[in-house]
Amino acid sequence: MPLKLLNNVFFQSIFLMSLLVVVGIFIPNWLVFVITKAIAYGLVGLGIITLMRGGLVSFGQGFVFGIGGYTAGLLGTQAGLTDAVLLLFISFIFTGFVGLIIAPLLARYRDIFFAMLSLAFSMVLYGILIKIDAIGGSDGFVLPESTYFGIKPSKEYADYILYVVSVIMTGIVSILLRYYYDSTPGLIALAVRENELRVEYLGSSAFNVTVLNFTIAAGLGGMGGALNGIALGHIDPEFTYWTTSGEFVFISILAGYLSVPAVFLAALLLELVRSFSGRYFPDTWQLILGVFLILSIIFIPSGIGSFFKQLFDKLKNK
Amino acid sequence: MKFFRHCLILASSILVSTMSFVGVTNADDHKGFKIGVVTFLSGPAAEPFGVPAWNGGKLLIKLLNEGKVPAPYNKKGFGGMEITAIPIDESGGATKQVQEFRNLVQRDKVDAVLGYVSSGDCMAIPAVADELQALTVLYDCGTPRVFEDASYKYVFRTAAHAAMDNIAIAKYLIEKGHDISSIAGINQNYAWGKDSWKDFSVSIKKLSPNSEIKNELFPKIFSGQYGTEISALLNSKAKVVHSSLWGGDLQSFILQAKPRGFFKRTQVVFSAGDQVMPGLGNKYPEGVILGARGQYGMMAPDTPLNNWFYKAYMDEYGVFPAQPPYRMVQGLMGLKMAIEKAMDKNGGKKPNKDEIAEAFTGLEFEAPGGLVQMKLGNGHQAIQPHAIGKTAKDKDGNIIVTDIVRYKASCVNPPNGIKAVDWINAGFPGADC
Amino acid sequence: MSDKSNLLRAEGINKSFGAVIAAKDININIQKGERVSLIGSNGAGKTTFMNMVTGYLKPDTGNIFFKGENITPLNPRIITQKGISRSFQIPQIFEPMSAWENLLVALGTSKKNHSYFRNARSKENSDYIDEILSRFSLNEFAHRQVSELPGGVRKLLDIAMALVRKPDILLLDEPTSGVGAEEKYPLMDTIAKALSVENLTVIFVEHDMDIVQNYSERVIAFYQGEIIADGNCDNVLNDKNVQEFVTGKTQVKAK
Amino acid sequence: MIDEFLTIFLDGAIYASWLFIVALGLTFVFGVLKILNIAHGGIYALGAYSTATLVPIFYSLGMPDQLVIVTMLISALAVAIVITPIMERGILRRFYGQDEVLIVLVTYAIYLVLEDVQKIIWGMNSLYVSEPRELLGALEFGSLYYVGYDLALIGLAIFCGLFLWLVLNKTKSGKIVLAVIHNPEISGCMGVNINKVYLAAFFVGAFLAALAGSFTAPLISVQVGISVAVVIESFAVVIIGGLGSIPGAVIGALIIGMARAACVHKLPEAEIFIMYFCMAGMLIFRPKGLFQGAQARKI
Repeated sequence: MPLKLLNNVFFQSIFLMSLLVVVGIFIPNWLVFVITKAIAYGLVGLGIITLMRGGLVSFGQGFVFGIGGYTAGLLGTQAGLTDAVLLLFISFIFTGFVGLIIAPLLARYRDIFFAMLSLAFSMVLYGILIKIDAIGGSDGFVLPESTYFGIKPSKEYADYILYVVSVIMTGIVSILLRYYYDSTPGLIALAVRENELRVEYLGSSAFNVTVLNFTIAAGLGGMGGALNGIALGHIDPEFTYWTTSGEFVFISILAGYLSVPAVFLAALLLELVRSFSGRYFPDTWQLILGVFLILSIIFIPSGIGSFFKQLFDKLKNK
Repeated sequence: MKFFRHCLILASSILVSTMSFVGVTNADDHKGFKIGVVTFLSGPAAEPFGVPAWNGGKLLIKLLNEGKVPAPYNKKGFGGMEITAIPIDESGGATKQVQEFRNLVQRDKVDAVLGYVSSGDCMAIPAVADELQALTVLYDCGTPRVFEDASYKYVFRTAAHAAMDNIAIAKYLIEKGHDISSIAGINQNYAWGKDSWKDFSVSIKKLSPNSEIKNELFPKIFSGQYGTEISALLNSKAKVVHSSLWGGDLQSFILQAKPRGFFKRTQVVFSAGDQVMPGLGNKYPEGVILGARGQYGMMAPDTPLNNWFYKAYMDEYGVFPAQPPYRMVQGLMGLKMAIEKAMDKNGGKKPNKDEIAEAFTGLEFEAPGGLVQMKLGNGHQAIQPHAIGKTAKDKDGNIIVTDIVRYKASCVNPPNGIKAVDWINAGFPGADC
Repeated sequence: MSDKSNLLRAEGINKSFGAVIAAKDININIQKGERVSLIGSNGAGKTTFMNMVTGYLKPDTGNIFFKGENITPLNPRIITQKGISRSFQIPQIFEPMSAWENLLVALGTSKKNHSYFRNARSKENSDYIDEILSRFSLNEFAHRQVSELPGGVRKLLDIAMALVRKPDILLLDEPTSGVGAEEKYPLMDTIAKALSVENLTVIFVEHDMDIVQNYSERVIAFYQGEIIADGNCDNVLNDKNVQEFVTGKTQVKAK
Repeated sequence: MIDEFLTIFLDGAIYASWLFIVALGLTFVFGVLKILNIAHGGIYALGAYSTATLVPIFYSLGMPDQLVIVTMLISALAVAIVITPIMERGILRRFYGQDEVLIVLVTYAIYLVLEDVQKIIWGMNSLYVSEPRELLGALEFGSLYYVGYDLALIGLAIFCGLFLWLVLNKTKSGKIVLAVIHNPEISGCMGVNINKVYLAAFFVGAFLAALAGSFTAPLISVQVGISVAVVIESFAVVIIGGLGSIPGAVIGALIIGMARAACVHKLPEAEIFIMYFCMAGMLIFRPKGLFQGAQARKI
């Protein structure tokens, strides 16, 4: 019985969440913040991984990242809605809905075409955002400070509370996602990745599964964007720029599509590499980031998830 | 088992990263004064702004630490405390900068942050700065909205905002009797370009209501190709063409426009036209009216402090300083004065951020570009005197700036409590020229 | 539309690929419960016919009716949902998954799936898949990754996947191709046994005339896109044209 | 009226020519290697830098002015010769046959590296080589003044496009390349050295990128950061025209060039948006671009 409990996704996530919440008390503030940001990026990566299970990679998740961020930001500045939990939730739903609308346009395409069309969508949004002066144009705008169930935390604890909220919400999302992966459409997605036509010959729709995956990925990306905006207190059209999307793809390829926690680890790794190379090599951080990208693609081509799997399999055999 | 594996991975990675960087946070012994300097070190704004600014800053910090700066800056470092500076790249957008800012404050535990060229960054940072209660000096960016739309406790700007540049140019055009019956503009499509054009065109309309506005072009920033824009401007036959382009965009615009006779056919004004002069040298066109966003570089005043700085920079880097190094030096000097004023008050201890902020508010100090007064934004936003000039060739064929007109700070800056754009629209009430 | 006793009816099908004629005025009626084999040399039009029935290819002219409904314009997915499943000459199975998971995917959106939005590995689904596996004698391979399985097993799995939805018509594309001679009969026996449980209509393409003789009641012979013979097994195999163009000169003994 | 129309046409054509040369290499490399090379913009920048370095040396040697064009060609060639083995042989070759999107990510990483390589080699200062632009003098159209060099870019673009098209369709090696584009596996079986074709194609793509940079250098101040806009604009061209299609690149460049010129003259407010607008319109009505046929499904 206890062993069975250990294998239960629900229990695992609760344990992991509490572990992170406790760890958060002891680590310095800046690291709490970096992890919160990594969670935001990881959420978008999780969306890409959902798509990757169905054989697609979106090079334009900046699109949904931006929509989520602007949704949270505009609700905050225009409607005075500052509750972080509510903002994350609304961004998730709204961006998912936007995803559902554009998914049928994209779901017909595969491989590089899908990647490039999604990228084009994000660039169109970028073009629109820098044009709208009412919401700050290219400068973006500042978000009001968040509240939590009507309470505004004091400044010393604001970072930690947002961190806890994001850990819990991400935990819930990860549990739901695990259930989705194990459901029939989740399995069909894996089959679509292998052989789409055969899926059609089994009477299931690759198109529908792709639309569903894209919608979920959009919702996750929106939530990530909202979290990123709330954490930073500022958003700008850079959220939707192609270089931002490139980072998301990198996170998901670094993580591989086998494991959910690996995504967040990959996001954290990228955040740390970027931040520390920017700190110690301000002139050449792009070079370091680029080399890091190439090396990790060469040496762990199927992602951290598989890398650790191999490592532990080896240990077990010894 | 998979579950424990993941826990282990996550926990160990967090542990490793914490432990490996714990040195960074603990190494901080708070004897000297540590500042983060944020400026463009990569991307298109690095060469014209970020790098020369940081060159000026680096030089001044070195000389300050050695105690080789003339009075009133002759005390070593900041009030005897050695200055250490951590340079950070400003490129990557406002969102990235907010994160870098947090890293500087929370991880590196700097005592103050000096930085920001881009208006977008200047709009984003102050909110976070106050939230983290981190002393922040904005040294360059142009937008007037930072202290017009909000007020901050720990944020100061030691340079005048962009309204001054364009008001002064409008005044110059009229005083010098230029034909302003029609004007056109080419400015970048973001806050800086749009604000600059608005300030300029409204000022002209106020001073000469009959002048006609022709093209208002807003190419995107860093586009680098202006062939079409140049054709459109030539077609419009406007008497005066205004531009707030800067850096590579300005250089490319000049290179593309000059062979097409652009500068001979129309009177061009560049509101921030000086910072590409060291790079372009004699390729810079003649007869252009330009500002340097202050009395900087070729339009700097003949004071001992300026002569000292101009020479020190020239000796170190082999080119003359344009506005960016002046502005960073101005920021550093302001910070130094505020710290030393606070130390005079607290008996010579290292002042905390509240003491420095209090001393900074309303501070006046002499910089190479003239007297800087923290008069706007309830003592957080500086005003400074300005100068406008016109390029010409000297007898050796070198480009120089002549016909310089100097403006008092209070002549081209709004008084405290009035937004720049309202002041212009109202016709400059209370201007003291 | 008309005669309900015809489960599948093809009317005046023509199809050409450039200069190659793949189908020329094909008319076929298939009744419920029939076991039909399609024979003909390579390029005779058997697979093209199969692809047209399942909607992968569209005929240039002509229509195909299933249970009286014109299915010509429909795509493979809809046709599968209506009750026509197929297997493939080269097994189309999902390599990184186990045989068990392959069947779970095959369950897909069908009415046989008891838990579409819940965990797909539900008790009901497990029981059903185990039943299918045992029917095809595949239990021992259930949890092995299919990319490691031997050829005959892969063939069986491919057919099992087509059967999971409980179709009305099953199309088998060369079920014994790529399998060693000594394995052919055991394989066909397993297939026949598995299919006998349902009252299925089976159409299969086959080159081995012994197998055709042993496992089908009706044979349709194709030559250059045309049907040159259609009827009961012995008659067709003894037809002079069939012997000349399809099976070669050798006389086939009557059963 | 006629004047303005002519101006829009000329401005649009000049801009389109520039865009076309950049996009041509991008689309050709995609056609052959199925790689959408984000680092294309980085190679463009290297071309500009190498011209800005070599041309002053050329002048200091006191060579006849007309030969400066040769120097510019040589500098583009030099970039392609250096960059091709490093990128294609050294890095990209490891990833052939893998997911196309993974390769896009690799080229993105290379793009990041190239950004800083420029900084390390040439430093932060901008370089100028405006001299070649004075070579062809100026032309007057009505009240307008055009520089001959800018108009010559139109000729260069036409030459590049036509030359590549002729090589592909009229020579034996070109036909081999077309065969590889059509089906690399079968071509490989028939004795075509695929690796050689890939290397050659990448070389041509890199040369075109460097050439575009090389001939743009006299127009601009060559400095860090000139590549980022190039990436996205050439990308827009190939999206509109269809990935891998040379005629598509022509049309895509013309659409963006003309639309942009018309906007600057008639509706300046829309200029910044027009490129994305063209792209969005194309996506909605013809998502694979003008010249992209339907993808065959696999089975």
